Amino acid sequence: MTTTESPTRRITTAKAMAEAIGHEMRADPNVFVMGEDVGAYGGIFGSTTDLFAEFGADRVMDTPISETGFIGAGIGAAVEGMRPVVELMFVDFYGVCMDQISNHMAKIHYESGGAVNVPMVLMSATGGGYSDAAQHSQCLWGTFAHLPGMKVVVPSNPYDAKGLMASAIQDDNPVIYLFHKGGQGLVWMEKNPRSIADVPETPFTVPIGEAAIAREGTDVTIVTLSLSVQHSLDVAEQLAEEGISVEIIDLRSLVPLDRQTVLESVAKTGKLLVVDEDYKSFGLSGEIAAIVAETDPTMLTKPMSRLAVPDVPIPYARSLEYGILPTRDKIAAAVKDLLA
Amino acid sequence: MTTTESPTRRITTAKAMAEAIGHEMRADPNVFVMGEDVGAYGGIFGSTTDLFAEFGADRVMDTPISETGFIGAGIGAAVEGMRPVVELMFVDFYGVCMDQISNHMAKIHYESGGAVNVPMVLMSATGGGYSDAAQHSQCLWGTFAHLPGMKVVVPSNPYDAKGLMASAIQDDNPVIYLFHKGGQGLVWMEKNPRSIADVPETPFTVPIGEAAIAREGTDVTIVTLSLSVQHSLDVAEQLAEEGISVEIIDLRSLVPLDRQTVLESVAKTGKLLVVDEDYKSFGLSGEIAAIVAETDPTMLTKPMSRLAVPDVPIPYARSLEYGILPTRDKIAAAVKDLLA
Amino acid sequence: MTTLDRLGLYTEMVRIRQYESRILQEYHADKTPAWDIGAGLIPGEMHLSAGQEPAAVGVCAHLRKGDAITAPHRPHHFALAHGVDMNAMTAEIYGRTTGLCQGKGGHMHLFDAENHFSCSGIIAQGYPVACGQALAMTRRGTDNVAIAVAGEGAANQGAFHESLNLAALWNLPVVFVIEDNDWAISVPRAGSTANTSNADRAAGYGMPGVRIEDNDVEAVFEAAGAAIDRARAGDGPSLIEVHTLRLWGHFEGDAQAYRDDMENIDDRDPIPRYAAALTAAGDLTEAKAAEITAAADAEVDAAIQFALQSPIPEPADALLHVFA
Amino acid sequence: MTTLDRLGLYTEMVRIRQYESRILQEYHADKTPAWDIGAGLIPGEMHLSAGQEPAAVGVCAHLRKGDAITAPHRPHHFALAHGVDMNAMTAEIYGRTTGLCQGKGGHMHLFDAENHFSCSGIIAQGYPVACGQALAMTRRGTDNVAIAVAGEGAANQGAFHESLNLAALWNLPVVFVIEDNDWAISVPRAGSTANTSNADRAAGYGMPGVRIEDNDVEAVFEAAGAAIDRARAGDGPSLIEVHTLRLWGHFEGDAQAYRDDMENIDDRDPIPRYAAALTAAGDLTEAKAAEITAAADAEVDAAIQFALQSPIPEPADALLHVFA
Ligand SMILES: Cc1ncc(C[n+]2csc(CCOP(=O)(O)OP(=O)(O)O)c2C)c(N)n1
Ligand SMILES: Cc1ncc(C[n+]2csc(CCOP(=O)(O)OP(=O)(O)O)c2C)c(N)n1
Ligand SMILES: [Mg+2]
Ligand SMILES: [Mg+2]
Repeated sequence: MTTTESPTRRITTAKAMAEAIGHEMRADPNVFVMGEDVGAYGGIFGSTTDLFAEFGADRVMDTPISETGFIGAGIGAAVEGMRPVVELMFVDFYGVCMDQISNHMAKIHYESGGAVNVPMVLMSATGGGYSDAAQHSQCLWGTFAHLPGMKVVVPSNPYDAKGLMASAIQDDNPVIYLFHKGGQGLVWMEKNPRSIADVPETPFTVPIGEAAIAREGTDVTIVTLSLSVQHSLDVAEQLAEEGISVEIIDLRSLVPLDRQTVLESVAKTGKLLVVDEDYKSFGLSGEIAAIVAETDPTMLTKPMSRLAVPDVPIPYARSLEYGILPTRDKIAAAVKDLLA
Repeated sequence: MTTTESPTRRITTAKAMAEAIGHEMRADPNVFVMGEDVGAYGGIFGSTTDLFAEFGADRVMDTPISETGFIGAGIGAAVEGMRPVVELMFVDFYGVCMDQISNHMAKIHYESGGAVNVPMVLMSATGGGYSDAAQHSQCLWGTFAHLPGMKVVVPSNPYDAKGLMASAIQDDNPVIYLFHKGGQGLVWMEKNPRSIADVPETPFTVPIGEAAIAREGTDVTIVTLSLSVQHSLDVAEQLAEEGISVEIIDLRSLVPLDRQTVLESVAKTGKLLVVDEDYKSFGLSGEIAAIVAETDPTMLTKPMSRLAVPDVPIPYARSLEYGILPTRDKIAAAVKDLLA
Repeated sequence: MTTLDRLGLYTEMVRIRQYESRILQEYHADKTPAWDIGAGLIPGEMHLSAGQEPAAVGVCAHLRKGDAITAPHRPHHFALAHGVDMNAMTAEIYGRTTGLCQGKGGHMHLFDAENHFSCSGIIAQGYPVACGQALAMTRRGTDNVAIAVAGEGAANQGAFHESLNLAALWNLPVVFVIEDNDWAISVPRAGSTANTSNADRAAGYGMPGVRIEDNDVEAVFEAAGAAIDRARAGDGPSLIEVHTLRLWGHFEGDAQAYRDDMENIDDRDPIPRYAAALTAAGDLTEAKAAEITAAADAEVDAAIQFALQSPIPEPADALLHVFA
Repeated sequence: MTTLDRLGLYTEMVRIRQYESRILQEYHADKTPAWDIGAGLIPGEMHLSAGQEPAAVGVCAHLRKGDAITAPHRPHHFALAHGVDMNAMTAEIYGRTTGLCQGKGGHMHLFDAENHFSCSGIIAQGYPVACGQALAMTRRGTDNVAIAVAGEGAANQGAFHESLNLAALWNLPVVFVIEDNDWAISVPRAGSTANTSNADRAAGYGMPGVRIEDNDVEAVFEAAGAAIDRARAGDGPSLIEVHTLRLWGHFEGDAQAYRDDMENIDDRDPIPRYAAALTAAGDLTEAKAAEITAAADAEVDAAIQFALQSPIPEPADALLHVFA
């Protein structure tokens, strides 16, 4: 799918998202953007940077603080054949509009026996690490992935952010696109250097449903996603110097989930660590465990290990928050425990 | 906790719930009930039967169709020291009020550093099997269990329904109480005979967080909950005649989750089947898998098996719905596959 | 209004009533002796609209190709009045492969893409969707309109508020229709709503609102005509509340013990009332009335037969249509 | 109003302003050179209330022990005006163990059980909670009231509608306060709201609504007094919209490029304006004003010192307080 010939520049994840949306808007008049502060402001986390200047208020619409209203309006427009890209500013706000998302956006195609499509992208900011506390720091991708009818993509870097956004907009299904604030490459937030990277100028897609082997290794498999991929790569480089070979699977998409890539890696290493910034129980880390346990539990030469938010709301104070986030130190320690 | 001396009578699960609420209302003036049609109607699924007649409109309050409004009001009353029992008519409606539930009810105690309690019960009807289709047949207990700060209880029979309701109302934490429509013993819906059973007249509690071994066995462990416990017991009786010994773990509570009872049973049988009427992926069945995989995957002498709704919305037509529900036949077949 | 207009309204109301009466009968036919909601050829919840025909017929008389409707859990009258195919709709209610949704949706989830008709079982949630359909219509430069339907109970749900504000703010061609049938299941209007007319709430969004007190199809026709013309002209949304009548239970099986307004409720049935008015005005004869009813019965019977003769879905097909 | 009343209002506004000004300074102090929202002694989002003091001070002047407030993401002015301890609040903003919430809540989640004060970062979601607190007060037979505060942007969220209807329907002692500061982050009121006054929306729930146009603390004081008396007397809820002023950014770090109303914005600052009025009326002298400011600065300085000298929480304590 990639046009590797095209010239690349180093851009942020946020810019990569906005670039993909812009490309699709130029290519298809049915594509438009809706959300809070997506216009002149460019999106609180930069996901619509410069789009307002090019396309104007007509196709980049600021909305009232009425998530049920405008997400429902996105669904109605999609049902009529438009391709809305709707932003829910923080994923934490899902609770004021979850009925439209899970009972309507995700179910209309099925309920209609396939007669009605809802080609819509719902993008939202996830994650913590900057003391935004319990109501503005969650990931919640496990919550969306549990409910049928919506694809769920979770890019970890600028290249995938652009390619997955293009695929999401072109997809005839509703797609939840979850980006991590700490991975956007924002000038006003601590960022991992990997949040700025080479991305082709020309349009390209990254297929939804294919995990990436972010780093090949032989000793341990880390299955992870989003910003935790960046942290895991940092850890893997550091552990390599100690002779530890870590393989990192960047899931990129939770629905559909690329079971095969996970299983092949675990079969190779025999050791599984899931690193997930979402809550630990009843979520992603459990699903990865089930994929292995229902295929062949003997793949695991050691009990698997889960590094995730330990089922507590995200606390405010930095000392407390970093006490529960999957930091590089904790990832490194978890890998070493698996090898101990 | 049980007062086994006290006389028992055969009552339905619905009546058992209402009885426990009535006991607590008599014992504590701070307890009151709110919800749609909980008054004269007695709750669409009978959970407040006869309470209105005894306590009146003042303590059994019918509400407008404003779930965010009245669940939020329940939170406010609880914060002031009342003990509201609030009904969300169908759990499927969570999406219109999930912010109050997950960002407020569940987080206030933590956010306040333990200074504020939210002693509230949110009860709701779950489950399908009677062609109520995609928006009125879900279980969604995995969705609530994934989010920290609320206890989640899921009774499977009249005795537990009464005892867990008493515990839920007396608990100083928010408790989500999920009952299954098909297990209520309603006169107007097909019911499993186990929905009517002997229950002591006097008040008693069933502790939250303790699974029950609904049936002892040696060949296979079925980990399940709610109506599927009743189906599993039926299947176990039938398989016993074929010489197959099934152990059934009735989780009863998802948060807290009784890991020990699950692990002991799997250690004993070596074979695990999770039967869950909720959606399959990113939910309960995965969490059970993780408990085993992170403790000792070699417990499993065979790959585990999951019988759950295969990640599709609940279809309307009976033939379609029973095609995806965990029926007795499918449970029996899954058990036999594990032993094959 | 011409005699033809009047007869058209009457004929459509009768058509809907005969349909609902037959569904009522078929629904209960095979649930005895032990009444089981999940049993029989028509399983599940059943919300019938008898008594509420004036709202649907008065509004839909003004709709054309491309106009959309989002209806709530009680959708049959609006579906039929909007031209949804009776055979396909009935087959859906019977859960057959020839149904609108191949048996996946059911009576609360009827989707007819061709007629831009849909409904939802979640209270008031069709309101935002209608706003989005209207947005698409304006972006495409058509003069189509979207009709959003809900009950008086639904008017206390947040989605109602957000939708009215959004539609007024963006000047969308939407007509919000509230069917006030005095009840939300067992909760009377006075138990759910702090004011007496939702038309008054429209003012809070700077949009026109009217309340029609007497379930009169001609009054609905007039008000809807004005509101729809306004929307087509690009002058924005309106709200119409119709004080109507729930002749039967909230859903079938509802004993209605809570109900204090049943006394000679049949005298308030809008259809005989309208027949009498038309007859008095010389627009309708007994013979003509009988003919209209007979024609409706024939169409309904054919639809039931179509459904009964249609195949039941294969269980494995439940796995289809999660994704396009 | 007596001179004492007036000076009381003025003194509290100055106290809040001096607090916010100092937080502004401390917040930015250690985020340079590379401004990082998560860095420094005060991390995270920071929504300051400078310019909006009249709403908080005019309302809270009428509150007594047992009265409750639910505030939104911009809570400091209401917290201080309601008597939340400045030391504990500041320590919370600094994320210290001596904070109101032991560092778990932060600036958007301040909980003071003793003063029945709380806030939430989710738009309009404090409205239903205030209704429930009011319900508890009436059930207990007290004459306490609950104040629900939100911005004009929040008035388009479903929770606003559901709460107003519920409070009016159940005749609850709630006063809904809307701070209209013209902006919801970068969205001007005209871009979010279909009508010009939320006071007009109150009529849709049969409750009194007033809009105060000029950010005048005395006008707020009068209106709030009437509304709170009404609630205490058991006569039900009211709505007060105060047209106020967001002197600074939505949150700190907001460049406000979108903003077209910055020209001589300081002339609209309500505090110097009130000082001038009081001075003209002979109620305030320069000396007295200096004294008031100095006293406020001293209190603020002590609170900052208290916070700075308080312990930082142990990471492991993050696992506490999930359940009681
Ligand atoms: C969000 C939500 N809450 C509750 C329900 C359950 N419910 C279905 S119909 C109904 C009453 C609706 O009353 P009204 O809006 O007046 O419509 P009517 O049934 O009278 O036509 C209720 C409470 C629902 N479907 N969705
Ligand atoms: C449900 C929800 N949607 C969006 C946001 C993001 N947000 C935080 S403050 C804000 C603007 C609020 O404007 P207003 O209500 O006028 O209050 P103000 O900030 O002007 O004081 C928005 C959109 C949120 N916190 N919650
Ligand atoms: Mg009604
Ligand atoms: Mg504002």
